[in-house]
Amino acid sequence: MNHAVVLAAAGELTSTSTGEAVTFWILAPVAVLAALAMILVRSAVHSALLLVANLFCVAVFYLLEQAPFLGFVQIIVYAGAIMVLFLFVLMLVGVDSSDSLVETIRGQRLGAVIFGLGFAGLLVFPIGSAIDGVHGKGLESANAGGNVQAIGRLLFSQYFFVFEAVSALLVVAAIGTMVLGHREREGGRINQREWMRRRFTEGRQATPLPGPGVFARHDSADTLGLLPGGGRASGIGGIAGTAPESPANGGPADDDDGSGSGPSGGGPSADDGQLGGDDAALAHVGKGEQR
Amino acid sequence: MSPAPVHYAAASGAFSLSWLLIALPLAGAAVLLLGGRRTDRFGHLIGTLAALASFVVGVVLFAAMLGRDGDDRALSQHLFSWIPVNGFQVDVGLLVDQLSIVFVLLITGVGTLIHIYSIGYMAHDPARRKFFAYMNLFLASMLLLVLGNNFLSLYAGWELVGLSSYLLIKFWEYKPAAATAANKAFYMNRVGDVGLAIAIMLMFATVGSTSYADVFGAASANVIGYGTITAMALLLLLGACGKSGQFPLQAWLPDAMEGPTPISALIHAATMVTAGVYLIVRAGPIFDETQAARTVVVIIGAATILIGCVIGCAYDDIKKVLAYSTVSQIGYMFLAVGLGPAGYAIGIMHLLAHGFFKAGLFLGAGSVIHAMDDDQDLRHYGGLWRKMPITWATFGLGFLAIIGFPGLSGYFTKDRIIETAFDKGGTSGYLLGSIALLGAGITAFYMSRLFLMTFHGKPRWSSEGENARHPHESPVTMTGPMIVLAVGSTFAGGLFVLGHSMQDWLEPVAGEGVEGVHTFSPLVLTLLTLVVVVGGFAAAWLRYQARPVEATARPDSEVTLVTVAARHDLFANTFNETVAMRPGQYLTRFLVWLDLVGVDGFVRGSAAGIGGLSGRMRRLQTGFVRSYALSMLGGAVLMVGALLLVWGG
Amino acid sequence: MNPANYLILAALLFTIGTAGVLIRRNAIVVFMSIELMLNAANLTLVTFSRIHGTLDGQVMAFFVMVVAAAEVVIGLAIILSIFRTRRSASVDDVNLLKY
Amino acid sequence: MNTVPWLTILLLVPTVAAIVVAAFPRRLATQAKQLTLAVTLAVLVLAVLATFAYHPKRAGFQFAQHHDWISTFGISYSVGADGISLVLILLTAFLVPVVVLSSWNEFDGDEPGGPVDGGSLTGTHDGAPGSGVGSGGSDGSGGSGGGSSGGAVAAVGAPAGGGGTAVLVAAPPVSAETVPAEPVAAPSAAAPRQRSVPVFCALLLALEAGLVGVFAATDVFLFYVFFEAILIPMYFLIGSFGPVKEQAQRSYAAVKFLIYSLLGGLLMLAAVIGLYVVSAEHLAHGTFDFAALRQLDITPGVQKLLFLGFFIAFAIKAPLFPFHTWLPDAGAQAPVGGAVLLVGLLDKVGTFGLIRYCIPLFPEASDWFAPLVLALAVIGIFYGALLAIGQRDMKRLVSYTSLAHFGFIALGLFAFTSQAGTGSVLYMVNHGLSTGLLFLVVGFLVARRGTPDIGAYGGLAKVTPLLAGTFLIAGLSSLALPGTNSFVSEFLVLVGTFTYNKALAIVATTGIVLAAIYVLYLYQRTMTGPVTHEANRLLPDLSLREKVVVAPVIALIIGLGVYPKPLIDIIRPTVTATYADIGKSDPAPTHPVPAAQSGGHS
Repeated sequence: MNHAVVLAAAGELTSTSTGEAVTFWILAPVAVLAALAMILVRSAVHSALLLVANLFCVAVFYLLEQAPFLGFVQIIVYAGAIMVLFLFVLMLVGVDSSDSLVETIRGQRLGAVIFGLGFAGLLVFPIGSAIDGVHGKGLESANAGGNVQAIGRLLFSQYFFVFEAVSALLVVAAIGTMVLGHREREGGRINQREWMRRRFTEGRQATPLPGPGVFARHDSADTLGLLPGGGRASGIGGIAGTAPESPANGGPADDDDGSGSGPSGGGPSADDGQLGGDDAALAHVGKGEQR
Repeated sequence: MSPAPVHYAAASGAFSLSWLLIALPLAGAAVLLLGGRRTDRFGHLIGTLAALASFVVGVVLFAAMLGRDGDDRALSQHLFSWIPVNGFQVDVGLLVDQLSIVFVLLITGVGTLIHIYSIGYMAHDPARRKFFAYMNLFLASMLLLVLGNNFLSLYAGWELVGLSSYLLIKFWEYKPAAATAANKAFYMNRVGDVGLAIAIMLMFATVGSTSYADVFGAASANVIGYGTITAMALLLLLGACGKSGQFPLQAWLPDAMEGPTPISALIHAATMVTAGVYLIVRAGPIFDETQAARTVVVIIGAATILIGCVIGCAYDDIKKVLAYSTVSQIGYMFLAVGLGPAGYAIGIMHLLAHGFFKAGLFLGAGSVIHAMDDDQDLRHYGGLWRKMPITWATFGLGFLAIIGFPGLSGYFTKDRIIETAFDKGGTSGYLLGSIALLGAGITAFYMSRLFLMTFHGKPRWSSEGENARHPHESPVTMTGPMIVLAVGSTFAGGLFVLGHSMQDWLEPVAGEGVEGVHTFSPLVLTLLTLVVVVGGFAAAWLRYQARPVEATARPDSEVTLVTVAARHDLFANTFNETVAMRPGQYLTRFLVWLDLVGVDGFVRGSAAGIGGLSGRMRRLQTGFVRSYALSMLGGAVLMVGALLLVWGG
Repeated sequence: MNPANYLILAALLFTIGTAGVLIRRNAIVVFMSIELMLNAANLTLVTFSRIHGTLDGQVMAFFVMVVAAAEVVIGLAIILSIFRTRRSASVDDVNLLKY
Repeated sequence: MNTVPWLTILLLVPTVAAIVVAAFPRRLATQAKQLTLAVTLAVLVLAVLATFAYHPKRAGFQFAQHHDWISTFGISYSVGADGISLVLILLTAFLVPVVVLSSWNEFDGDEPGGPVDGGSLTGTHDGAPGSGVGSGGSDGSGGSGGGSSGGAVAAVGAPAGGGGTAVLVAAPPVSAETVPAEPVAAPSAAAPRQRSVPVFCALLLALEAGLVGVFAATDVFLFYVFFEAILIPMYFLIGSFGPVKEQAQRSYAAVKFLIYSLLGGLLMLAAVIGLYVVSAEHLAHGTFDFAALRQLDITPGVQKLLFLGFFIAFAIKAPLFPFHTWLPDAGAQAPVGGAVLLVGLLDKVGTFGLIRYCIPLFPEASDWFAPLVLALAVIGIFYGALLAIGQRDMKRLVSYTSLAHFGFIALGLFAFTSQAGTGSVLYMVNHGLSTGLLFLVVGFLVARRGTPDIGAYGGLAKVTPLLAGTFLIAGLSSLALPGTNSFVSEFLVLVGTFTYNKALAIVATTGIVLAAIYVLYLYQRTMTGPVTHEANRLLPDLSLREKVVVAPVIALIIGLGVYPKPLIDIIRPTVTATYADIGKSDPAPTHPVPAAQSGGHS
């Protein structure tokens, strides 16, 4: 019941054109600035958050334009799911993997500006002048029985085929992601016995690492916790100092080569390099044993 | 008065055999060429027989023609249709009339004698069979030239004669000089032939046909405009000069002496070089219509007389001297023929006489060269009259004939030319007459010089030492024809001139010379020429008989400018080279370069250009996703802009 | 209130998004700019739906969102797999496919 | 109409033979050659029979046949012979057996000059995977080859080395008769590669079929199809059967020839399609039929464009002045047989096209462009002659001479008088004989001495008199001496041009002096003078086979020189009709002979 009220409120909100204008003129600059900031700010996370702000403004605009369903879907799906997904990937890729704003391709920035302004100009001026003064019929009649009901009716009548196609698309997308995300396991399935053997092979850290916060301020994939010995922990089962490309050599300053395990489970897929390290040691050991 | 309107009766009776005249030597040539090695042993006999048979047919036709009355002696025989294309109907046919039968007799007569002479002369040459084959080919083409009833068959004969002269000049192929001389002869003949070809085309364009009957019919009916007919005549003259080695195109004749001597006698003295004169006389009706063309002919004739005489005095090579004497004698014929209807008959008479004595002289020279182991330098001769009495006698008769010793043929024919030149009247008449007279004098000088240096004076050769010489009289096969020709050269002149026999004979074809007023009475004129001739002989006697002759010619530095010029053919060759040959070479080299760099360069260049362009375009694919995105945006902007322009406006 | 304002706003947002794609090198930020462009498009759709008085615009916008979601999922998966092999998420490092 | 489908038979026999011969394995070389010779002689006999069946007096196309092929576009397989095409078919039928006979053992031991190095035909792919020369459609010549250089690729010879581009020739759909699919012989690595004689014979037969098709087609599209089809066999002939040593130049020449002709062909294709469109506007249904297209009155502007399309293609094919640079290269690098066919027949397609397609279809445009073409022709005469004089390589020299001859032919065609037209068509035949013989003789010299460079020869007249004699006859025919065939046609061209434009004819006539120079200068440097090189001293004279090859050509050269009437009677009516159709008549003589006067036989 309460969402009906909210919907109704959203409806009144839009009816009084002055209210709408006021909201618009407040939120429009915010949205533009957020967008501008998003593309100009160094850190990726900041731009993600700015995008979220922009999405919220647009959501409000939907509400203003008698499209409450879309507004909320925007907030829930877009801001909620997609942006979270972004942040999640950001975390995996490296939170501070912000890139310097120095342009590498000659003439890229200049071209972007020129064509950008050109494109905007083309869109705004001629089309704007064509649309100017058109008030439109408003959606009162269409939304008569409520916006969601109307959309639902349309969705399952006129656009039924499109609806099915899009759902198929989503299924394909999901499968696609799994395919892209999946990685063959190099060695055999590492069962519990194997883990135990690895744990106690010579020269490894047998005891569990100190809990987070004991020494390191945070232990995410990109900024690993500091080990007592001074080296950095390289994710689960990192061995200080012995692994051939041990973390000590520190890859590119801004993102350590350790990477968190893939978002989806499917076996402890430590980052490639690290695993490589174990194998080498294992192989070394293995060879030793067989001989 | 132009000749009677042109009409030819259909050949019948004996005249239907006139095609045999050409067929016999042609068959001879074919048999010898295709026969190959097998016919080597008797090849020369076949050749001579063919020539003799052709001569016999000629005599038969001559006799048959004598049987007919004056006006009915032009008989035309149609053989086959050669090039039938709508308006341009060309048939190959033979025309036997007074003029052509005279030439046939000269060609086949002298030809047969020279064939016999060649048996001896070429006895030791391995390729004798080929020599006789080419000689027969020459006879056939010369006969085609004089017997054709159509300018195009004349042209065909004309070029085939050029070909046979080319083949015979380069007969001794291993000598590079012979090959170049042959090429030069063919090129210069070809230059002349261009003139003849264009004349024939002009005839077709104006008259619609190239046969004698139509062209001369139109000419004598003076239907053709003065300008066109003069152009036609001048073009014919260019052709004649090319073939007869007259003033602008005379450089090739002396070089043609590279060929064996019988060839020099037959082709480059008696027959081929006279083809030009035949052309002018045959095309009489055309030349009658244009005074301008006739003056040009006369000028060229006079100029060539002087050129021939001057150079003749400077050379030490016996054949070169005789060659230049031929050039000047033909100059006389051109002078005579250029004087219009009056001169045609006289020109032909001199031509026939010249045919006899010049061939005789050349054969004599050949026998001398043969005796002196192919040494042609006069300064190595001397006192040969004892060793070679027959050659001395026949050569002497020919010598007397050419300088115009009274009673011999040269005297009759050359004097008439001088007389006709004077009779032309006016300043030009005097000028031409005096040139002819001067020519006679100089001819006497260089011919006496040649005669004395060869046969009289102290022998400048020795029968021992490294270049030992054993002059001996030539075998009978060689001396026989020389004797016949010597006899011919003594009596021919009288036979032709006395009683106007030749003039009346040629009258229907060549027209009647008007018995106009004589600037000098004939008697005075004869005395005048005699004085000049004796003066020339005396000068030669003093110079080359009284004082000993040096064994080697004096270097250019000590010799007068005229002699130096004469030794270099009055710089004719240098002129030809600087004007035509050298620029031609540079142009060829430049064009070869241009073709390689220019035209081909353009082709290769455009290919390379496209290659380069695509190389640069390749760079656009930078690999950066963002630059592609930028170009996409650019494209979008342009598209939207264009759409707005098209619809928005 | 004149709907043209929304359209102009959407145009601006779209252009900013495009500029973002062109300028930024970090794959994820590029991706976000694309999302922004999609949003601008959605806004335009909704505005036109309001102008025409039919809900088709909104349904379209809805479908756009669904497609956007699918696209994000795949996009990020690709970025991750590239990151896994290439150790960097910069768009410019992926430039082997060139002349 | 005549019941016997002569032209289709003449087209099918060589095609089938080509496919059969191509299937011969490499070792059956002699049998392949014998079969090819038999087939080509049979074609010659058929052609002669067809000529007797041909009625010169009757106008229009005889032996006409018409079957729909692609009816939607109005394309039909329609063939027919008129005076011009019949004569050229005769020339084709005559020259091909001569070529087969002349290159009888050209590939057995290959050039006596040197042992065949491993890579003669292999087209060393230097590692690149076999650049199969696949031409679409049915005549895939299956040129796949092993990558290893040593590996023998007996394929038709992908012209590898520099020009190893995979030549994807858009083969026309119906070209079943062009190069037949040939099984890829197993690469036998051991023996030094000889060039496959069966393939050479197949190419010759395919070329003959294509040429007969080009001359017989009376459907513009069919003409175009054959126009392109003859390129393929010629390309392989030049590319893989030329002189052994110059592998790079060979492929350069082959590629240059192909691209040049293709460029022309594409321009023509555009014009052909334009023609179709124009015909669609005028008639109810667009058509390619030549007879119908002739009646169209196309607006002059369009006519000029279409004329250009056709003209440039034909100017490239029969090289006129600026488009000629491919000829010397192709002529020098082609095998002698190929060069004879290239210059003797392939180029004739160009000049044939001019009089058959350019002039009748676009009369006003021909008038408008006539001065340009005549200028190019005259330039060509002098340019070709002068370049011929300056050449060191005999084969290039002969190619340049034919540039001069084509100048004369083009001059005759565009002088718009029946004399000039008949002369130039006759010239096409005569040029095929005289330059063909010249190339054959040069081929004999190259076969004996191994190099076409003039410097290597000298004084051969003494050593090989028969060869020298043939060389002289060929030369004399080339410089148009009366008594040889060329004189009749050259004089006709010049007389015809004279009546049309005096100055032009006079300038052209002076060209015959240059002709004399380049022939005799060549003869002098190679044949006369002392024997300069020892190797020349023991060169063999003409063998019996060579004599048999040369004898008929010489007989024709002299025969047509003395009595060309039969040939002229076939050509004249067609040419007169062609010019009459476009309103051209011979200019009457300015001062005609008063009728009474000409008593004697005119």
